[in-house]
Amino acid sequence: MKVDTETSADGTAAGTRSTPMTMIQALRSAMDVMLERDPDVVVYGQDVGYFGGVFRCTEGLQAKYGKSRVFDAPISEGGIVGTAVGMGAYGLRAVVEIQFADYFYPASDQIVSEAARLRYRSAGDFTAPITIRMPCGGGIYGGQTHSQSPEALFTHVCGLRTVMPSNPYDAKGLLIAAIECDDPVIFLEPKRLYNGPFDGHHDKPVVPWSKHPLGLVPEGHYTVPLESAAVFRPGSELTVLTYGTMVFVSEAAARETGIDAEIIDLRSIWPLDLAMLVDSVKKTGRCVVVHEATRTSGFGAELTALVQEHCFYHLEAPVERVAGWDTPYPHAQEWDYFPGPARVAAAFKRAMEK
Amino acid sequence: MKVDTETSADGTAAGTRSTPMTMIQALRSAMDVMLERDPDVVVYGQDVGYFGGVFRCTEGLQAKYGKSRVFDAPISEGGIVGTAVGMGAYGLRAVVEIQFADYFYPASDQIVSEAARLRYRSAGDFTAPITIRMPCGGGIYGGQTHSQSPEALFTHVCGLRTVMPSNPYDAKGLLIAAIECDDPVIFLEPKRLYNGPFDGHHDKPVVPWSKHPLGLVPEGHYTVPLESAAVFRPGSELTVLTYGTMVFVSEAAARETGIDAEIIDLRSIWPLDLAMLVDSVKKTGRCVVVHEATRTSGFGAELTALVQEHCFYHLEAPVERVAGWDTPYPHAQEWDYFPGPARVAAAFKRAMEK
Amino acid sequence: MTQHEPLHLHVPEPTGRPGRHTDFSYLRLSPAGAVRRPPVDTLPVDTSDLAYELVRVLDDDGAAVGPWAMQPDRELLRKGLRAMMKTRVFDARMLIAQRQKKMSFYMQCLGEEAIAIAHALALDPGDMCFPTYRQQGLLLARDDVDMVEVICQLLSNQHDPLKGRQLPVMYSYKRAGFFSISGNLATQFIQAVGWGMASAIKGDTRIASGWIGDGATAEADFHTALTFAHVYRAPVILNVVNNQWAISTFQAIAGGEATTFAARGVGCGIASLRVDGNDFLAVYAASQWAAERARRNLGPTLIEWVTYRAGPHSTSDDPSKYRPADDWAHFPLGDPIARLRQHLIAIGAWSEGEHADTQKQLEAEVAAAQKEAERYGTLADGNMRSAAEMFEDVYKDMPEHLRRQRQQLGV
Amino acid sequence: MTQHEPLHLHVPEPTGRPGRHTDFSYLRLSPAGAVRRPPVDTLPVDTSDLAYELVRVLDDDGAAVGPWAMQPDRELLRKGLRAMMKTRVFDARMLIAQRQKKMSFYMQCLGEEAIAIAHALALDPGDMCFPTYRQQGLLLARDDVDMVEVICQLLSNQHDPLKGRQLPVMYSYKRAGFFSISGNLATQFIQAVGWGMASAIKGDTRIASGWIGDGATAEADFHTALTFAHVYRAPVILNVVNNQWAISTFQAIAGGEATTFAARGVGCGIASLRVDGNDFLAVYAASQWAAERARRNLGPTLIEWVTYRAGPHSTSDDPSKYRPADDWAHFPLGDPIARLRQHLIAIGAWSEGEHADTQKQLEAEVAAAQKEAERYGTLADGNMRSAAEMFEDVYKDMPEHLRRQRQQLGV
Ligand SMILES: Cc1ncc(C[n+]2csc(CCOP(=O)(O)OP(=O)(O)O)c2C)c(N)n1
Ligand SMILES: Cc1ncc(C[n+]2csc(CCOP(=O)(O)OP(=O)(O)O)c2C)c(N)n1
Ligand SMILES: [Mg+2]
Ligand SMILES: [Mg+2]
Repeated sequence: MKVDTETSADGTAAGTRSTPMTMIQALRSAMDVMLERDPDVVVYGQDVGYFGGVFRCTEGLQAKYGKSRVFDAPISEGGIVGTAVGMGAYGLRAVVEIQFADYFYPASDQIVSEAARLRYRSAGDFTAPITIRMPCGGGIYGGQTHSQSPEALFTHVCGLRTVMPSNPYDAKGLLIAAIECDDPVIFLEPKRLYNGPFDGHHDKPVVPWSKHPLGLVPEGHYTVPLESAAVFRPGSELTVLTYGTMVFVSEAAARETGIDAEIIDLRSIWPLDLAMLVDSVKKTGRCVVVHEATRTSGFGAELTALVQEHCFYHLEAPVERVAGWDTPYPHAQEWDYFPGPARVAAAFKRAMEK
Repeated sequence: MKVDTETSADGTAAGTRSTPMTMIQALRSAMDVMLERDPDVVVYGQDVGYFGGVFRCTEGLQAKYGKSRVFDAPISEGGIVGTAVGMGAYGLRAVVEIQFADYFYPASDQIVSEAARLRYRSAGDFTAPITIRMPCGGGIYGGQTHSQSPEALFTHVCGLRTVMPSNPYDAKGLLIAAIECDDPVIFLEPKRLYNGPFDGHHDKPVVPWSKHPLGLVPEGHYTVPLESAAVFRPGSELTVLTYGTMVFVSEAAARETGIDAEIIDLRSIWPLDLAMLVDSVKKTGRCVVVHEATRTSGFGAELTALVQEHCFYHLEAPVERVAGWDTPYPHAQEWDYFPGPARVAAAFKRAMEK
Repeated sequence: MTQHEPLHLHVPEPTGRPGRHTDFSYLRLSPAGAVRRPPVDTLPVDTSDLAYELVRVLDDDGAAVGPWAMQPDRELLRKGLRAMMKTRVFDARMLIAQRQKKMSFYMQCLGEEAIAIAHALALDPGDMCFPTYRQQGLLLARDDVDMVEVICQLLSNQHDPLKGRQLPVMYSYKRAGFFSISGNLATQFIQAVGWGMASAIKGDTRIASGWIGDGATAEADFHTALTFAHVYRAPVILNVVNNQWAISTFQAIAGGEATTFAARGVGCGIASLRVDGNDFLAVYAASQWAAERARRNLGPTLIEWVTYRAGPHSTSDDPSKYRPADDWAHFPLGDPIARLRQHLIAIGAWSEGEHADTQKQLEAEVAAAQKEAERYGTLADGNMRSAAEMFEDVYKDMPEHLRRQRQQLGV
Repeated sequence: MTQHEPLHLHVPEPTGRPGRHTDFSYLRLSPAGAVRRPPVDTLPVDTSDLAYELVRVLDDDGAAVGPWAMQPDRELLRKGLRAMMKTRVFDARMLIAQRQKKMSFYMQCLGEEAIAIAHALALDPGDMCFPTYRQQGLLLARDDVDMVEVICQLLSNQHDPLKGRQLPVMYSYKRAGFFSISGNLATQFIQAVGWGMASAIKGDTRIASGWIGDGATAEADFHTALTFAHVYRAPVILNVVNNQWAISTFQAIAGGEATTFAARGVGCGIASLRVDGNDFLAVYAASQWAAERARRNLGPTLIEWVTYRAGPHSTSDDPSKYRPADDWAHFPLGDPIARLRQHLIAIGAWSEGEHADTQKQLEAEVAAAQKEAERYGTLADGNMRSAAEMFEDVYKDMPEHLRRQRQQLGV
């Protein structure tokens, strides 16, 4: 079972009990574990203190660790990240929340010009070991400013690590790895997965995480290493490169088309586990890249470029991209925008036909 | 000759005299023409008023058009773009300067969440017909914060147009087209080309624009249409997709390798002239993508993805990417970073060998 | 080098929390009529005291007192009361519609009605407001905005003028001087300044009015707006609605502790007032004063409106988790509708009977509008604008790649 | 609706331009000794007057007068004078080296030496400064920073501690309490607040000192720093160096017209001072006052240092294009070195002879350091760090893709 094989090399999770958790609970547990283990960890952001966050990811942590370890911040994403960089220079590890990924833009100068560059420009004199959590993605009728998936922008910025879990187990293990990492990490949380795996069929009832094996999460400390992808579903006919919510959408498409797709969940978007991707595509000879973000210059472009660079002579058909349309995320037409199982299935078929 | 064929359909340039201009002069001339023709055009930014800009692109314009049409702004990129959006809502066309492209980040929320989205979210009730000029690129020992080429980030934002001229003729025609365009346009100016075409051989003397046919610029009004690429050098063996400074670097590589490369200057990076790209690659069967920006998730990734999507069955070899390394732009090692003719030539050879 | 105690982090807390009453003495109040009214051409630096005092007109008995009591005509006041009542009725019904899932989301302005409505009545036609999501009063105060159309936006239906693209309440009404609302906080504040600068550049006489909440003043665009408005003496009113809360965080987390939001204006060289936002007459008088300054090219005015967010932040919020449930009942500046009603009755321009009749009539009016709007669909019944429209308005002319994508969607 | 004149845009102008002398009466000055010195635990709102006055200690005769005259010990003053002279000598030599193309770029702090140097001497070991590119005095005031190494950074040579990656002057010296300088303006101001917050969170006693120029105060991070410093009462000194210019634009374009930068602090609830930055004793006294406030957990202090950028903005700038050539000669606050020298001579702690000797000795010292540094290479001779190092420090551990790229470069 996946959970066991993923336990980190240092084996710290071995022996701790596992409990069913939602992704929200898993993320909270990761912060809880790290606040407990490392006195240099602090957690803050808008509404994350007393209230525990608009998605409740930090609920109870202020009561447990006190107001100087877990606290509310002014509505200034730039200030939140800017202070985190300063705290990093001091020696703390700040874990900050941007309430919605759509709101990271006011912090972009601090993220790109500061956090990402500090180690380089000071030749290691100062570093910014910070973790920036942001709920991302659509599917909750959030309209164009509560639905974005900006991961591609971060992947163009050298010095950043960008991560997106697709399930509670990975969420906790990756968040702990991110907090322990000495590089700045952008930690994107697909909010449509907070409470259960979502396969894109919005008209069907949602299955909770408690019914899914990846909802079983060790209570203690463990990590899912950065730069490691996972084979979410082994297969032989086609490779799917994806992450976040689209892992489940791709699984639905495989189920519905009967195409034996090998679905690779990147988990770490950049830097990534290139070897696993390349091996899979060389094996299947066909590749579909799937993400929710808008298509043009999305991370799917980089994945497509990498695949054709590394697997050109193995490819039987062009790499297909399935992505959000190149429009803002509309409110009412959300399900026409969302790249659901039908669109993914159509791409599978195109890739198989050729 | 290229200049003639490029004259815009409305023919307004016909009959006006052409003069040798540097790119700086051509840009200034574009603003001059538009300030003269359209009372709703205003020009502002840091140091652009009395002084005329740190690169002198607006020299003399305040004296000519007065302080309420051409003026200095506080050092706040966010405020500069934010006021421009408000002016757009009123009915003006603001042409603003970000002193270096490296400094656009504080304006990113206003660019991405506001200028790019305003027409869409208001269903056309309000628009932001603004032009944001930014000098970009390296090669002047500017170090990591005076050398960046952030075009890829803009291309991932739907609603924006991103343009980068490679010569004075195009610079003027494209800038006029940008100012007249009702969409927000990011206008990137490769500062290494301001005074002359630069082929990447930094140790050789620079040739001024007055010695180059594309330095001959009509004095009056004309446009180079957006979304139109140009064949900078026709060829049959290999297609090069590039823009800005790298057009000349690619030309040098073609000269030095003797490979008959067809060099396409995108001019409009996004939305782009896909047909011209596809036709050329289908003809040559080989493609090299060249840009100065960092490689990962650079616009080269999107170009590579588009080429393999549209020309898969014509490709004889994988699309090669030549780009800046995935590091910040270092100061002392600038010429090891810059993707000069040798690196481009090596890619040409790799593409031809396979 | 002296020995020092260890430092510690100060994290501000509200005085009240669930189960513990708020001590509102943190709010510095001035008695009605006590604060001076300087001439409109006063120097910004000379408004320093006004940024800490509180301009009030209506006293506890509903009498209009002091230098800011300007006796606007009775018809205007009656219109204002009616618009406030209409807004409250509208909010209440839309909340129910949201609970019925006819719309995805709603935001009310309960307790803050006086601010937007009195302000709207103090502006001239052609002026442009850059509101937040809590200034529906700016629209509902006007006779030229069709309530049915407004509700169609909320329902994301066939007749939604924003083509289903925006969350409910994110209206855009250029012809009614109401700028397109952004989901990103604070961005409109600097845009308002830009609009005002444009008006000045063109030698126009129209002015801009920008809006922001206490919480959002921490964003960069608040500062940027103050800086640009000051530097270019832009004809703009900079409204800060301090309703004490930003979702779950108290105004001290936004920087309100031991200072005021108005004081930030003075520091930036902007004439600034702190005004009782629940006092219709004070809002009207202060708005007029600021508008006159702007229109006479005397530059921007920042006004902090002191009020209270009586309801939840939005339909996604549950304030009982972070503040006393009955907090509004203890808020010292009361209910703006009750206060104006008391005044109008006191001066003989209104009666209890008229109030009850108006209430009934407004309820019927809103219900009728809602009914009509629902004929064009609701979010629940999926009767909405076509998916093909999703690809429009990204650019003025649709580029080839969007045409291709629309085709791929098959619409 | 009254008829109004057309609006027009106000664009501030300096009083002087090339060929026209500056009228410095726009600068509000206070006589030396005239401004009160409140206790360090004063309330921020009670510093309002101090934000508009100008704290000065040295009078025209070089006497130290008034409540801020604290008589620091003579050795400290002599050290300060020597450090200012060293900084000026250093700047002058590096300018020449730049003209000789040994380095790509240089920025001097001519005329502003007192600020960084007196401030550095008022801090404790372990405190952390977040400087701009114009605070080389913070480094040159210290005995534990090797001048040869500093010059190696400027020359981008083999021994450049920043491995050739940064523009000259963008130093980083963690061990000397000097944060890595960013090319992006203002970013360090909020980082200083974060560092101070961290110190408070850990119960430390060290404080932070953030720096920004008048021009850069228009950036978001200035506002953000004030907001966070105020909200959390961070132990930080917020220094605004108002040297009247930001490249070609006068301080009024940054928002200095008819107000002060110090006044912005008061508005945000921060104790604020406006201080003569060319008066070494005033800088030292004000810095000590602010440091004591921070260390006693009384919160942040904003200090506007009034000074004049005597030289070009950088080696890429030509100020004769936008201001009178001899502007500095008329600046009413004089030359900080001349003023401290006059004071020390007046109190018998210095002499003209000692001055001349020191000058000579410093010139020799800097020349020797430069000579040694040049042995390790200059930008002109290309003797620099290897290209392979370009790929290091992007991440803590080099990811595979950078390894591949390094290999591709063949280094
Ligand atoms: C840039 C950005 N950050 C965060 C949010 C999430 N958010 C929406 S409303 C809100 C609170 C705003 O409070 P305030 O400004 O006081 O306005 P009020 O709701 O009280 O009217 C927050 C944090 C957002 N919309 N935009
Ligand atoms: C974000 C950003 N915008 C613009 C610049 C370009 N720039 C460098 S220094 C400078 C002027 C700064 O003036 P001021 O803050 O007064 O500092 P001073 O140079 O006077 O010390 C400008 C505009 C920059 N470095 N960063
Ligand atoms: Mg509020
Ligand atoms: Mg300055």
